[in-house]
Amino acid sequence: MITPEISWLAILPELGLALGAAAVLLVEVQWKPRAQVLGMVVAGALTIALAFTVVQWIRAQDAVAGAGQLGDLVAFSRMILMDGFAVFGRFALLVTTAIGITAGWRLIEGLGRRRAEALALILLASAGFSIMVSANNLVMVFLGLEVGSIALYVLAGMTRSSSTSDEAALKYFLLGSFASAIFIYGVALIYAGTGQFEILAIRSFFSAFIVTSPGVILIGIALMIVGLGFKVSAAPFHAWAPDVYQGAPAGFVGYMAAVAKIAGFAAIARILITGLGDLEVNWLPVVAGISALSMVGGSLLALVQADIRRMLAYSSVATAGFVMTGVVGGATSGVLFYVAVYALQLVGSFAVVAAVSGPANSASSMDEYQGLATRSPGLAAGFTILLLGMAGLPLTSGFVAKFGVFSDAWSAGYQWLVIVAVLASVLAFAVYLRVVVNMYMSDAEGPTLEVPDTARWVLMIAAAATIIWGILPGSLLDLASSAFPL
Amino acid sequence: MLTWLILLPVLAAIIVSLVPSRRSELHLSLGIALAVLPLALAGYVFWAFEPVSGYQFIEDVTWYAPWGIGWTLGIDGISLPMVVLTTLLVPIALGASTSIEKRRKEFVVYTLLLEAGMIGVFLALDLFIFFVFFEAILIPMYFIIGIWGSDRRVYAAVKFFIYTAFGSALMLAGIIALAFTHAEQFGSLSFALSDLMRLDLPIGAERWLFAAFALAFAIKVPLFPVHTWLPDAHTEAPTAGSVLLAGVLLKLGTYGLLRFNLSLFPEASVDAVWIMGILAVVGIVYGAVVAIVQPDLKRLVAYSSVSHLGFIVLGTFAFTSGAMQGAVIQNVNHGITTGALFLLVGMLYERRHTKLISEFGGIQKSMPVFAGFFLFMAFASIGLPGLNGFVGEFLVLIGAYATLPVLAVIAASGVVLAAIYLLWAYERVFTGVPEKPENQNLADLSTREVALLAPLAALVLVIGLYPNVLLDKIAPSAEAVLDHVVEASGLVIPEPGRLADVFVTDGEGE
Amino acid sequence: MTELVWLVIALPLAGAGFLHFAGKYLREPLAGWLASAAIGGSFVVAAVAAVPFIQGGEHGTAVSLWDWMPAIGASMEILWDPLSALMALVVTGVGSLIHIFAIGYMHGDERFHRFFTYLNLFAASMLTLVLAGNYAMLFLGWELVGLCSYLLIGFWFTRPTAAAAAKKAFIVNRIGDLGLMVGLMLVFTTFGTLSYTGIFERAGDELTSGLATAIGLLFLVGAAGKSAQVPLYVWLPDAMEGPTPVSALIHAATMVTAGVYLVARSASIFELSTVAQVTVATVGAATAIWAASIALAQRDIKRVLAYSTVSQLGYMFLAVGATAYVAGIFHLMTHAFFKALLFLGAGSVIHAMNDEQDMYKMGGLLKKMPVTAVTMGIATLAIAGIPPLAGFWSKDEILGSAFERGGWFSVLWIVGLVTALLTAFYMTRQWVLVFLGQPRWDEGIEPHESPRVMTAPLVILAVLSVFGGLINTPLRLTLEHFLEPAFELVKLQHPPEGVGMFILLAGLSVLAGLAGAAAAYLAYNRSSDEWRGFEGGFEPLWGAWEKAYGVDDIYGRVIVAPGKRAAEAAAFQFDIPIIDGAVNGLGRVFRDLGEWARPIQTGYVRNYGALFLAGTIVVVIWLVAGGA
Amino acid sequence: MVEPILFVLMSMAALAGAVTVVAARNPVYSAMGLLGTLFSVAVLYVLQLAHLVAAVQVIVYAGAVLTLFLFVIMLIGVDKEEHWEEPLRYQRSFVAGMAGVVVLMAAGLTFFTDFDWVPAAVGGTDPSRTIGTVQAIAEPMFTDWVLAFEATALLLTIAAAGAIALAHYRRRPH
Amino acid sequence: MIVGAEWYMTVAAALFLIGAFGLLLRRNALIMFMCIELMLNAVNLTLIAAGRALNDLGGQVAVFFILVVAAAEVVVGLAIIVAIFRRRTTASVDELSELRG
Repeated sequence: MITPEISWLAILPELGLALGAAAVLLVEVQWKPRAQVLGMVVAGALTIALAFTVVQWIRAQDAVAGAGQLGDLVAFSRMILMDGFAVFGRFALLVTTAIGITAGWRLIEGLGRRRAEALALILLASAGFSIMVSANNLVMVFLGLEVGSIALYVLAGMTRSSSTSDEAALKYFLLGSFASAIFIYGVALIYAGTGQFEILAIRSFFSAFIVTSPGVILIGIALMIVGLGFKVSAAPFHAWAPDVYQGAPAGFVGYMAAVAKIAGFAAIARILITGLGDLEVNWLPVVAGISALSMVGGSLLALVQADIRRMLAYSSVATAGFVMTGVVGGATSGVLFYVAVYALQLVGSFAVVAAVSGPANSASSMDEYQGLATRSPGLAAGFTILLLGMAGLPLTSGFVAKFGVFSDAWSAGYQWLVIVAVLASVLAFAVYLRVVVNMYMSDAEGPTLEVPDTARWVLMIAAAATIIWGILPGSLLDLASSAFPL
Repeated sequence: MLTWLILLPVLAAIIVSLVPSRRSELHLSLGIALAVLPLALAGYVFWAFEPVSGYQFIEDVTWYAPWGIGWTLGIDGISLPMVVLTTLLVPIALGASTSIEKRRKEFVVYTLLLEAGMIGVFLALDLFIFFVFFEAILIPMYFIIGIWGSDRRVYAAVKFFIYTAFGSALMLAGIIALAFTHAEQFGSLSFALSDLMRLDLPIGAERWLFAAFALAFAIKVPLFPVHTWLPDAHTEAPTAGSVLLAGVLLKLGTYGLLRFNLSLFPEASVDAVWIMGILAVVGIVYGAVVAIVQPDLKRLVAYSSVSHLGFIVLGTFAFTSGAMQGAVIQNVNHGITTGALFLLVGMLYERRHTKLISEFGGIQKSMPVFAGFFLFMAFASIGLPGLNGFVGEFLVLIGAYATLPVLAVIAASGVVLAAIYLLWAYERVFTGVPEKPENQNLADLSTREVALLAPLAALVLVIGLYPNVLLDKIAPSAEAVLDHVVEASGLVIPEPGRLADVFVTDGEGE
Repeated sequence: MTELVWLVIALPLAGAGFLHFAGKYLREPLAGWLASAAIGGSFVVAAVAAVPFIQGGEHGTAVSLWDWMPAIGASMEILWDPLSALMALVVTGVGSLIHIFAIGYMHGDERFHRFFTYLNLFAASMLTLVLAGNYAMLFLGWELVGLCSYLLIGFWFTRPTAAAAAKKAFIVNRIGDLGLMVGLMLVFTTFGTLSYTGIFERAGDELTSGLATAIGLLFLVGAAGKSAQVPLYVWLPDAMEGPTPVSALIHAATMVTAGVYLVARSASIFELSTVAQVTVATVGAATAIWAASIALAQRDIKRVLAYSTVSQLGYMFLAVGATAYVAGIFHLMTHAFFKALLFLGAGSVIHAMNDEQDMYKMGGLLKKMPVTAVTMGIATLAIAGIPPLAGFWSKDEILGSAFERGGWFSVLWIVGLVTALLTAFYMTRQWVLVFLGQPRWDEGIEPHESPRVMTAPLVILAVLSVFGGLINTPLRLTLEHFLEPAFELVKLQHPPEGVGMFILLAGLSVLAGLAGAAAAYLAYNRSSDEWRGFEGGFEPLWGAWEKAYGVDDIYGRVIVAPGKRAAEAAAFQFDIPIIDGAVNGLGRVFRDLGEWARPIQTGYVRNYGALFLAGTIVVVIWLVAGGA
Repeated sequence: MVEPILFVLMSMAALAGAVTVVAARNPVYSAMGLLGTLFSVAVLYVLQLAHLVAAVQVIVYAGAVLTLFLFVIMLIGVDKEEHWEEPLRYQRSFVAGMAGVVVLMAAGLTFFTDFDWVPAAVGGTDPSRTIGTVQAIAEPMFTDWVLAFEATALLLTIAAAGAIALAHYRRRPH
Repeated sequence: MIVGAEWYMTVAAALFLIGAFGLLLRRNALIMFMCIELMLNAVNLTLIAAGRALNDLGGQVAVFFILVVAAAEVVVGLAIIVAIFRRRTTASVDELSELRG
């Protein structure tokens, strides 16, 4: 009798999310309750998922410390891993999800009866990305990626209050599918070259064999980089990002962008650094090139945007480049720290955007922010902290994050990339300062904004995290550095 | 102790921010009252500081061990005067801000945060911490210029921010490089200045790193030709902003050159003497020449800063004891005099809402006390002996002559040019018959305004006549920097009085 | 007593400080008397402290006060030796008289107390200069007197001309100071200290003549600025915009002599360089005759005196250049007496004439103000070098020394002699124009003798002008003996010895003085038409003199205007468009790059796909090519 | 001898179908081209002994997916010929350029490098293992790959929920 | 005679490229979507050929999952297309270019 190898602990968080999604849908069908009830169901699912994630973390740390078997961290016939890296990524995803839902709560409420679908899709997307960060098998990565992405395509087109929302959804969908196809083709070629889908096995393969003419493997690596580069919106695979960020409902964009970045970078780091570390001489220059192009191009384009959401989109392109310097540096901790803090900042920023220009709206001109500091000082202050954090000013977590990845890249011998990066950071300052200028330095008067409490909470958490991890980064940095992949 | 120096302003900022916005009358007075606390503490540190070389009141707490970052603070004779100056200027700057009506609370908060950052820069002995503070102060200053400035404030604020951030960007890369060099040579990352000073850098790398640091500091100073952010920032900034900008922020550049470039890259520093020296001297002359014809009083003072700070850079790179002490004390002097000049211009602006020289004339008639203070500070700035500006510039010039005679002589012409631009401006603003009706009945300085200026004026005199009050504490530390450079680079510093070393026999061949 | 010599500086300084803060609460004359008392007290202290030198045998002592700039060996210290004592006595003595005079002169001025604040501050500064024990402190005094000069010239700040003159004086002085400062750099680098005692004792051993020349010439630049020598004299005539007591004190008796004092004080350095000596003397002689010729044609009563001062300072430079230091200092002293007297007299006249300064609008004042007329007459004779008045002895010693030195100095001697003639001419012209002839003054002016408080100083100065020269006659060289300890390190130039030579030389100069005086009397003791015709006879030379050779104009066109144009070009054609333009341009480049790249995001999803695929192909090729 | 002939034929058919998808002006023809490709590829699967996959390809793809496509084509009424002009400037020349580069790269790889398609066989030695019978596929599918199999449940849930969310459309949502 | 895996993979690569270029050439969203299906088929063919050459069933198993993904994509994709069509009555992606810059 052949039985499947089941490790419940490894999938309990995802299971919690999936069951939560199902519960939301069922509760909605059955009782058509108020939004708060659905919210509580979702909160329950997330709490359970987070709780099990903590348990996983303890297990992973114990295993590393010698209290358990490292083999325990490999589950489901080597399909997924429970190593610190995966758990950290999952935890970040779950927190981002919770905050993202809070930030988009007003939008969800406004969706009427479709709110259950929205909540279910969010939970499922998170489950998918959660699989992606923990997958050891490239097909699993692909599945997780698709689960997450398809859900996001739907979320992008969910409100359909304006024609741009349609446009965003279709563009996201077409290009996303294109990228997925390219990614899975890369996986197929890697499989053809190595006979393996498993990242750890691929690593063993390359440490055991020296492939003299790696042919398909190199093309496979290239295609995987491209496919994942799309997900994290690295240039030149970023073209979807501005349009989707602008067109999709503001209440969701922060969440969508943040989870895709977390999962995408987790996958990139695991595949490239863990799986293909022995071939880094081949892929490092390419990733460095993508990184540089993203940083410079993203910043330049962000500089000239008149719409804040496009600006944030291009700046996220630049951020993808910055995070990628950490990939070049070959240290996963820097990447994890960066995406974790950036995810919070992104969600918080879009909470502000949703508060200022309406959660379902897709136009959010910079001009709307004029005089925000007098109209809604708290909002402006919080947003400023987030913007400075994204810019990477000292005393914010963004600075620590940048410093970390730049250091890694420097130690990896990519000095030129660090220099490009620091100069691109200056461009990024200019980008974010424009918003601050609008908020603080224009005397435009206007009615006081009515800001939903949920947005306030999100902003407060995000801003506080930005400051606290900027001043005392040790706690999170320690976590990130003990969250290395197997 | 030193941590409290940084924390006190932060706490003050928090306290002020907790006062409800509608109690706007409280914010400023509360801010001033709280800003006196760091001043008192700094005063105590000054009093307790032993006049010997090396850092004192050292605090060293690991911040993040894996990166080798420590909360390492210490104070020596070079940073001590700057800290005291900072704590002194902040309450004065706040006191000069009564005319700020809009969003006063924020203003006070930003100013106090700025103070914390500035003190942090001077105290940091860990390059990471240093960089954090160095960059962080851009934010409050950016807001101060951008929110409470005059017409082109946004342009000036953004330019200030981006320009200086651009400079420090490469320094960040340099800091990372140093830390990793430390990891290569000693096995662990470290950002501590004392650790990094032990590095054995190849000369090529040392030059590149020197350049990266020097660019950051040169922009901050600002050195010709990267100075143009300064006139804009000064002109647009509110009075308090200008005072702190001129008084302290610019000194971060000269302080950085002295503290970091010289200590970390002694050999490259010696190699760069001519570049830095020529830039400094060009700045001295050029800043002064350009200042002469400025139509705006604040721009004029701003360009004069370019000129004055050239002396400090020249003194730093002259590598003689006198010049180095002169550079350090000139840091303080320029802060006091130029800070006071900006205060004065600000007071004038509050009365007339213009800073254009052509708008004035003959106002000594209606504002004799004001005119007196202005003239006093102008002469301090010109470098009149007996006032503080002279001590620094004279030490620099006399000291620099031994090693850089040509540059020192050209630099000396700056003192003539200073007289030209300041006295010409004084003539146009204060003398003659007040023809414009709005100039005829200007109110003279109030008691509050006199109280703001008086301590600065007193310091101008005290330092001018008895600079030992500072030089005693500066000298050992300055000597230590010099010794380090000499030791590391094998530089031979000609001793004054040893004619053969310094004076190449002239054409007469005797 | 020597230990308390710092009181000499401290008393007027305290006076200034007190008046600065409390002056406005004092009623009018009180402030003046207080200031006078301060400087008078200073005189008394100086006199008492100088007693040991008069008794002889004392070399002087250094009194150290406090460290100033230890890194360059500069401290606050006083060198109390015969030279500084003499200077201090002249400054405080003449200064006291002028203070007292000013009480009357400044009567009614709304900033009366401020004036005395400045006067006292000036006295303190000047005393700092002369009592300094090292060059740094000398420089301190040197600059502070410049400051006071600035404040006092521009005292009536509502007059644009006064303000401009003040600024001009300070800036021109500063140009000279630049030379002094560079000289000090050289001195410090050479000796490692700025202290007189350290320098002068070692100068002979450690200074090459090249260096001595360099230092000497640089000091000369500084001295020329302060003492209004060619080509930096242009500020002094303009400085007459200040109240007349200021002209008397600062721009005749004391401050302007600082250059002479500097050279005399640095005698040990000049001793080592003939080039420097000759240059100093030549500059002095040139200044003497240049300014004297200008003085010939001036109409403004104070301008005549101003150019006369320049000219007389030239004499002193001639003396110290010829290493006849005692003669130079002697002339400095006598000149202080009679030139102060002349200025005060002129002030008295101006006071009486309701601020009229044009001599062509005076005349016949002898009867209206006899004391002024007589005292000024005495001063005129003294400056003209008529024996046995003070000027005769000192001027004659200078000329004699130059003659004795021989060589190039003989030429300078002739120049000096001609200058003596011119001096006698223009001074007599002035006296005649003011006090003799028909009244030419405007309607409504009622000239009257000045009050006692003003005439008393005139009388005292007149007495000094008459007898002051007697302290150093060839018969009895009191002053020379007094000063000897201060110059023991150098070789002093003396006039030729022997009664015959003396009579010959003195006769020549007296002849020149008498000739000049007689010519002026004859030319000007006539109707105004006649002397105007006489002046017209010298055209175009007279016009050039009257316009002071147009030097101000030339400076304006050659230096000031191009300088301003250059500054404007630097500020508005270079700094803003080019330097700042580059910065803003760089910013714009990035914006433009962004704008340029924006159209890539066309909005067409198929374009995005093409971009995506292109990127993919590049990445594939890059990786494959890198791996192959 | 059957395999090479079938391979050549079916490859040609697959590519021809693919070209038809791209080139046909009528979407219905494109769909038919896709159908041809799917069938041809299914045959190629069979040639590679992947019998179950081939069957599923026919059932799921040709049977369900393609029907769905056709249904939508009819539903939204785009079953007419499209204009052949390219409205986007440079798009075609850019694509042609890229195609050229790809061809050049392929040629370069083939002729100038020892480019390996399949460098190493790491599976077992028993060739019968790879016969894709139902049982052979089912065994790994429900043991080693069971988690992936479960994950597809998420996918399908999303598809269902997403389709409802998107299609649930009111003219004015607010 | 056995045709080597490389031949199958070459055909797959050609198929993939035709799909990729087709996506860029057609403006009908439906046909673009078909092109993506072509690409996924190419991937499947690659996996199966490689699995056969490697003597490994993993390739064939993976194909199943890709099939499922493709199916799910089709459902959502067609839903999006239909939804858009309701509003705009067009399936041409070129008319969706409001978001740009």
